[in-house]
Amino acid sequence: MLDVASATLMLLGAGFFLAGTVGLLRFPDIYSRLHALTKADNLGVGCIAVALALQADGLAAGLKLLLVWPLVLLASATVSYAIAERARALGVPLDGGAPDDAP
Amino acid sequence: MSSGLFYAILGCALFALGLAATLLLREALRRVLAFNVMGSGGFLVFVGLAQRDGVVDPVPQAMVLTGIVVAVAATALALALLRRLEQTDAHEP
Amino acid sequence: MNADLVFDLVLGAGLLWSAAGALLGRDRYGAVILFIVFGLLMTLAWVRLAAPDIALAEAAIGAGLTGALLLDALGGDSAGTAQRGASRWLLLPLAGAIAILLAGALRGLPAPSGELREAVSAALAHSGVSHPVTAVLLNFRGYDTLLEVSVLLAALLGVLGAARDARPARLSAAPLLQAATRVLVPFMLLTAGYLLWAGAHRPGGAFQAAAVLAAGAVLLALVGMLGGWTRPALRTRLAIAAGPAVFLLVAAPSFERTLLLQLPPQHAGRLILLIEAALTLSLGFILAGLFLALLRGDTAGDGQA
Amino acid sequence: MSELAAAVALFLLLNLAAALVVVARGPGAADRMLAALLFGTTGVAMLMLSALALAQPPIVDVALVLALLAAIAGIAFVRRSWRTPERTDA
Repeated sequence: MLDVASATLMLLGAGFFLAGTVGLLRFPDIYSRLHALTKADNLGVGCIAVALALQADGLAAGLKLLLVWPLVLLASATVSYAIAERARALGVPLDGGAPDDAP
Repeated sequence: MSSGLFYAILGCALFALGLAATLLLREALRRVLAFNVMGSGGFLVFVGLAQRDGVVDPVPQAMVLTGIVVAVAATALALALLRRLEQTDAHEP
Repeated sequence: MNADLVFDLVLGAGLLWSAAGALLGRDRYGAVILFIVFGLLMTLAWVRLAAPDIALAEAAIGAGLTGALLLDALGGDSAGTAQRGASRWLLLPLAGAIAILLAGALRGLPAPSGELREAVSAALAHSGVSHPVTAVLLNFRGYDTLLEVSVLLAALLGVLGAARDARPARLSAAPLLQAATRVLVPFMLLTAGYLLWAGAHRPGGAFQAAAVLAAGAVLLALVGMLGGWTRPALRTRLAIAAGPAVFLLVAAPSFERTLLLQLPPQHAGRLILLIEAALTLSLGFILAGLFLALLRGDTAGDGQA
Repeated sequence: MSELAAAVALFLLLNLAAALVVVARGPGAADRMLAALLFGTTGVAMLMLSALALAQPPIVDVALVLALLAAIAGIAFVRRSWRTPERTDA
């Protein structure tokens, strides 16, 4: 039962990572690519962390695995904000090509 | 082929790439990168060869562990000298 | 063809490609970012080689220090300038030739004797720790580690000397990034303490802990919560000196014994923890200083985000 | 279960190989940095999987450290080196 659950979650996580990469390769501009990566990949990491925590022997090992997820979430949320903000400040155009007005 | 031997051969390739780049590239920053690639290749050869029979060997692992820390220190020093160079070039008429 | 072999092959190809791209790529952004990727792939390679200690150091230094150092250096001058010169096309054949020679030299080697391995496992019981890599670093070859710390010290002095007349820099505050930093840095301190403690019986130890500490300092500096160094304060210098000093104090009694830095088995465990704690402090300050001494002031266009 | 973990880790590695193209080609510096971030998150997942696949629990610590420091390179990129609004076409 537990094995089935973690197997499903692992495969689900792999799917999310695939989606993230496809987004990185296909999406038109930096802002949408940011969305693709930061959302899909963090779901992927989450699924895999939970899947492995189910397999972990001992509470401490499981909790350590579960701690990884929020850290990754925080990191990529922060960095994606910083990159988007900076891209806008530098006037990197949206897909339409119209340069965003830099503040 | 044991994975130790595989990574030793890979290390040879990386070392060779880094060495050739250190010799031939003009950009100073690239040379710093090349030097680091060379170092990583050497580390892989060191650990990979010692473990080519598939048994973990702590001695080269300890040496490489300290080597990595020395490598980043050398990189920082190289970057500091690089900036010094840019400053002096800028000040010269 | 099993999954492990495929994994190693793909990882090897990725390492070669990222290295070649970092060295031969046109603009420097790509070069530095590919080099950061190269570091991440190296971490995986060390995991494949069953060397988690090295993987820890590679991850902490690659993600926390090297990337920041190189990206900061990029900001200094005209990043993105294309690299010219026909030498780039001479390079790959030359590298290939050297690689073939080296790899050919590997074929003649006899099987590894494993003497050192056996010596380590034989003496491990008297080393005071149960993790062989830590035993080698802090006990069997302690003098290497001591001298290595002095090398780092020399490098820091060199960096401080080269960056001497740079004005003290403190980056403009970035409120949201600071909020995230306030969450991350305590976890970094916690992780550093955990790695230091873990070193005695599992992968971890002073070097990895110090690298994580230094990464915390780098993060604080990047979001404008910590200023760069021009001349380190006395307290800082004392902290930097702590590691080598404690190491030498512990070593002093061993001079009358036959082996330099041979720890008495009955106290070895406690002495190693003492040395490692002091080393973590020193190495943390040294590694952080390597970045903080090079930190430039804001130039036009910084400060957003 | 460890076989599956190994297989998923391999899949993620192949996934990264595709992203490596983006790092190498661009189009812009920010896209390269994005791909580098992808390497960070995927690397964390691969390390956690390897810990199970290779039966080496300490590898989880490597994943933890990587997750902890994942933000630094991106922040350094944004605050220290990304100055020029490079073309996102090309």
